[in-house]
Amino acid sequence: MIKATVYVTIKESVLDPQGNAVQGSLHAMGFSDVSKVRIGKYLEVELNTDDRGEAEEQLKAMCEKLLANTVVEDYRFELN
Amino acid sequence: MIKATVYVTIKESVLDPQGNAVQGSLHAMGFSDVSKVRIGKYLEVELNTDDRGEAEEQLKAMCEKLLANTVVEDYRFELN
Amino acid sequence: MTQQLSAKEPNAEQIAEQQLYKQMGVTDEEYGKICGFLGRKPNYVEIGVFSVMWSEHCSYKNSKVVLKKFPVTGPRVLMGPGEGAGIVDIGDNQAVVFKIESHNHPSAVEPYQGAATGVGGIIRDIFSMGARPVALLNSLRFGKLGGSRVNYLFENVVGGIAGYGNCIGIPTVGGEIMFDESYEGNPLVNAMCVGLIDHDKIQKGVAQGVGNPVFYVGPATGRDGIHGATFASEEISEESEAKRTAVQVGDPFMEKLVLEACLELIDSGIVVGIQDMGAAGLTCSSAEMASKAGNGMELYLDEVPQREEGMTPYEMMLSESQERMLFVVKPEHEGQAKAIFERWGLHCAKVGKVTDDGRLRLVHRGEVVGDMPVTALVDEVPMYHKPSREPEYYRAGASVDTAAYPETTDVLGALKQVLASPTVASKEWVYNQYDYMVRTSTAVRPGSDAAVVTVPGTRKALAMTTDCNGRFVYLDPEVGGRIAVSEAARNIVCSGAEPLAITDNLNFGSPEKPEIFWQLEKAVDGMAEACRELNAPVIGGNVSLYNENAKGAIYPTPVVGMVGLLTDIDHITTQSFKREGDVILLLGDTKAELGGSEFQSVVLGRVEGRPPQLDLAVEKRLLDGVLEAIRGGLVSSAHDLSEGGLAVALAECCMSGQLGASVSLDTELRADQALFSESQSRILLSASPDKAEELTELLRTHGVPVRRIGAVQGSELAVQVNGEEILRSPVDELTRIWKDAIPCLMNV
Amino acid sequence: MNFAVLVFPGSNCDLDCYKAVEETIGQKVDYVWHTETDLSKYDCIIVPGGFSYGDYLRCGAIAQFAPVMGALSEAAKQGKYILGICNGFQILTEARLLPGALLRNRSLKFLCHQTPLVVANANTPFTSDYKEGEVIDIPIAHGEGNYYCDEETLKELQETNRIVFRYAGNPNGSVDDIAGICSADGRILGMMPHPERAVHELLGSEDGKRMFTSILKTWRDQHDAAAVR
Ligand SMILES: Nc1ncnc2c1ncn2[C@@H]1O[C@H](COP(=O)(O)OP(=O)(O)O)[C@@H](O)[C@H]1O
Ligand SMILES: [Mg+2]
Repeated sequence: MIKATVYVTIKESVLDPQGNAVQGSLHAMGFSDVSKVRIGKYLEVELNTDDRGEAEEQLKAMCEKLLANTVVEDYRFELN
Repeated sequence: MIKATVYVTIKESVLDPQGNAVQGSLHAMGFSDVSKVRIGKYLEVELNTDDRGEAEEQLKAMCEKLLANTVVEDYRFELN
Repeated sequence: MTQQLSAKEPNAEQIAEQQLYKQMGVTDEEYGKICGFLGRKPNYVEIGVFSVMWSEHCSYKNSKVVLKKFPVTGPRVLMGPGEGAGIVDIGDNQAVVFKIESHNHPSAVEPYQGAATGVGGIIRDIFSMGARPVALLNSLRFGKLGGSRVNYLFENVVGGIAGYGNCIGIPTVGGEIMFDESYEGNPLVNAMCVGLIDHDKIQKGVAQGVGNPVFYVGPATGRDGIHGATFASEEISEESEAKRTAVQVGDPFMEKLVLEACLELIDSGIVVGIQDMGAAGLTCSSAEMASKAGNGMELYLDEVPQREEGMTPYEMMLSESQERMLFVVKPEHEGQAKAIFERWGLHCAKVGKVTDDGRLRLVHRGEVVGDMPVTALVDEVPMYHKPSREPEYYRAGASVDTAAYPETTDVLGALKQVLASPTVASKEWVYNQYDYMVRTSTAVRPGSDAAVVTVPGTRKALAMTTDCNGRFVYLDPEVGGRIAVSEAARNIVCSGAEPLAITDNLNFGSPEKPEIFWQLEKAVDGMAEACRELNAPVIGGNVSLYNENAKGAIYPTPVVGMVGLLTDIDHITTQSFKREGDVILLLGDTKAELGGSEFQSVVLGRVEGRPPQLDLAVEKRLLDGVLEAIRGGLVSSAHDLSEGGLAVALAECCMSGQLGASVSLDTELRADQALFSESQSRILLSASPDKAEELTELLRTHGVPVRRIGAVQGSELAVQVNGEEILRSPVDELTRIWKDAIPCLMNV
Repeated sequence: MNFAVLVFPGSNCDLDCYKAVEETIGQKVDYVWHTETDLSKYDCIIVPGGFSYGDYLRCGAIAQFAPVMGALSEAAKQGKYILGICNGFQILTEARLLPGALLRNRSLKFLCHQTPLVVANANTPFTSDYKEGEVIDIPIAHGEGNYYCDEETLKELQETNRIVFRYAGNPNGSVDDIAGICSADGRILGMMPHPERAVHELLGSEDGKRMFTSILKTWRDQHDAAAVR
């Protein structure tokens, strides 16, 4: 079994409403040092295979097709 | 300036409807090797300080107060 | 009997010696009775099962004595309390199904999920009867808005209600929210669901037919909310928070699938019995279904879908994982049932069978791990009549003369203060987060007296509301109880409907305290009386006791959820002024009754004295008169007078209609009393001038006091008392104050 | 004219779309289950609002892989009329039948209320019964209606007149106040507001009716033309 971690983040060029809102709240709460917040997704995926090459290929396909919307998001993944 | 990464994950024992739905959909798409999916949040935070101790303290407070809901979520963070 | 328990679990001897049952809320005496029923000492899973079945939440052991006082029958009642939800006939072989339920304690710990799963739970109660859920309402109480914890709870409770209802696609059309210090740390989250059904589709939760298989459908069982039912039957403390194994998380998408699949299954006509797994999960649903049929049930726990590894029988029986249902079909229909669920992407598991020996038997890994008489679990629960004592504060209240307060001369200032009080202020911030339009049947949206939802394919519609003023109930539980029911009925009638029945949620403090039990008894007395007089029987409800915080009990808050029938959509009436020139009529008598009023609390900063009095005969005449007038097409708008009295009611009619009004009162009362008293049995009507006379005449024949107090006019609200102008303000300005109050306190 | 309303697990405005077609233009309408692979019977396909697959991960993300979506792409190629409303719009963008993406509302809150919309293009099959520049009253109900596309795409949408509706007061942060856009050939329309919720006085507005009458009229014009030829 292979465990993988997938990170999906909003593209730099796209406004991140959630990140902005959280940043605003943090300021309002007194965390004035916070200069930027970006929020993405963090996925833990377990794969029933021991073939790392195979796993990478599958993960790439999953990300491209479903896990990320490449119009607005970037992704990367790591096999643990 | 310090850049930090915060990982917020749903506690092991707590149901992750989103992860389940994604897992189901990956199966339907033919990724039958996927045995588990858990979905959490991934935050990039920039702090206007160079004091790492200070930054850690602030991040811990932010996580406890806002970024994670510690009743159902765990968090950890890294300073880059 | 052999015992196969996980290493961590104490055995029957240890439970007895160390009195471990006490941690589960079972008393020594109850433990003794349980041993008697079993003829031996219970093991861990058995004592667990008994503890939840005998908890207040499942058994009503402390409240049943008072619930007996409610009238529960009526010519239209098809099903009263006892099943998942009550059912009332609305003609043409159709019926309305509704119930309210609380999720106070879970919401105090995790407000988003607590509220969300509360909504999910009440929806299951409705569709498990075979009904299509068509509307949701809620009744919420929080501490004083503005503090960070209260804001957090408020924001997330609203978020959770919205998240669940919007996703599952049932419109959240109404409700009420009040803010008061007494709810600090112990918010109230009561959710109500209304459904429609044809008479011949009505289901019951019965495990009939010995040998029939028992099926489980829905997501796998996890270690969620174990001891939720006992948790709901205790006061909140740090300890109880630690006791929770895992917070229940709602999955509205899953419930949407379960809902559609169950309705399809019921439609197919093969269901013998069906019940949702709510509080105490598998335990309560299996025991109750067996009990209602006079049968037993054997459960094969290895077959229960499990989310986590190594789950023990104890955990499986007590888990409160959400969105699960239990149903019974005949063996020959098994395949058909499975196929229906599969179409919805759901898997149903055969987890047991109906037996004839009246026992709930649990089998795990080939061994019997629990064996209990069903009657002992369901019917033989010890019932208590807790001592009751009139509280000190109540006696003291009699000597407070609220008519003798020094006069408040700045009436406009007071009005603005009351309009900005979060309890009175516009709830747009809340309901704009709810999808109140999905299913395209919502004819009156949140923001009027009662919501109105049309019945598709007919000219009928349903009006629905939730109401309770906890301050009144606190000051005088009996009168407060009467007011709660009457106010609900007034809201229903103002919308053009006839009250059908109520569901109620009795939110009180700890019944162990005689003063609290007294509140409960008296409030129920008042409610029962009003239900009888107003022909609105109680068809179901819920009891939530032990609502306490560090400072003591919450205000006693018996929330009333009422549904009414509009016989024709042409009768739909809202509170907003409609036309320049319409005359304004005030029905009912105004007295100097400031006890428990919003004015007393917000402007004078106190809550004391007696609440307004209420004569049910007067109320009945008012309701009958107004309903007849509306049906006769004589009324442009109707609005009931509640928090904030006449001043606020006038302002609300103006603000929602974006029209002004010119009003002139002749009264023996002082201006502040005339405008802010919350005297009961009053309604504000507007009507076209050519109908005013006929309207007045009709109301007089019903014995309703009517005064013509002004006209809809311009863009200002102007009020004269005994010829002297005491208030004048642009409606826009009042609207701004009223709409900005909550967003402002939420820092947005 | 034959209408299809697609039903995904979690769709919940399917009923409303169905009723709207029946009540406004009285045409034949079927629910089509997400597992169907043939839409050839239908002239107009409505992808309704709701929470397909719970809107988990991203709104509309999972639905794009349902079997019926292959048939929908096919229908798009054949030039059939496709109307995506709310979640339907999100699904169409996820499936790349329309450009851009829908992000969380600026306020991060779900928003449900009436909204004034400006008809920016009254020259599409869906809007021919409106006047250009007309302000109509249609409700929104969404948490993720904040339309985004890159500058190049925006420019293209503007220059080719593919922005069909704009908010008169931007409720959610959408670029260029965009509430609805159409495909290059004008036959696919995606919009966040719900015209099917504005088809009766009792519902607070009737301004959505003309979307349905427009489609029918366009189809009839074409159909009659074809019959004559
Ligand atoms: N306050 C009340 N007034 C009237 N009926 C009540 C009240 N509380 C509970 N009941 C009725 O008692 C029965 C059992 O309630 P409950 O255990 O909450 O049902 P369920 O298990 O379906 O949630 C229901 O029929 C309910 O309507
Ligand atoms: Mg229940």
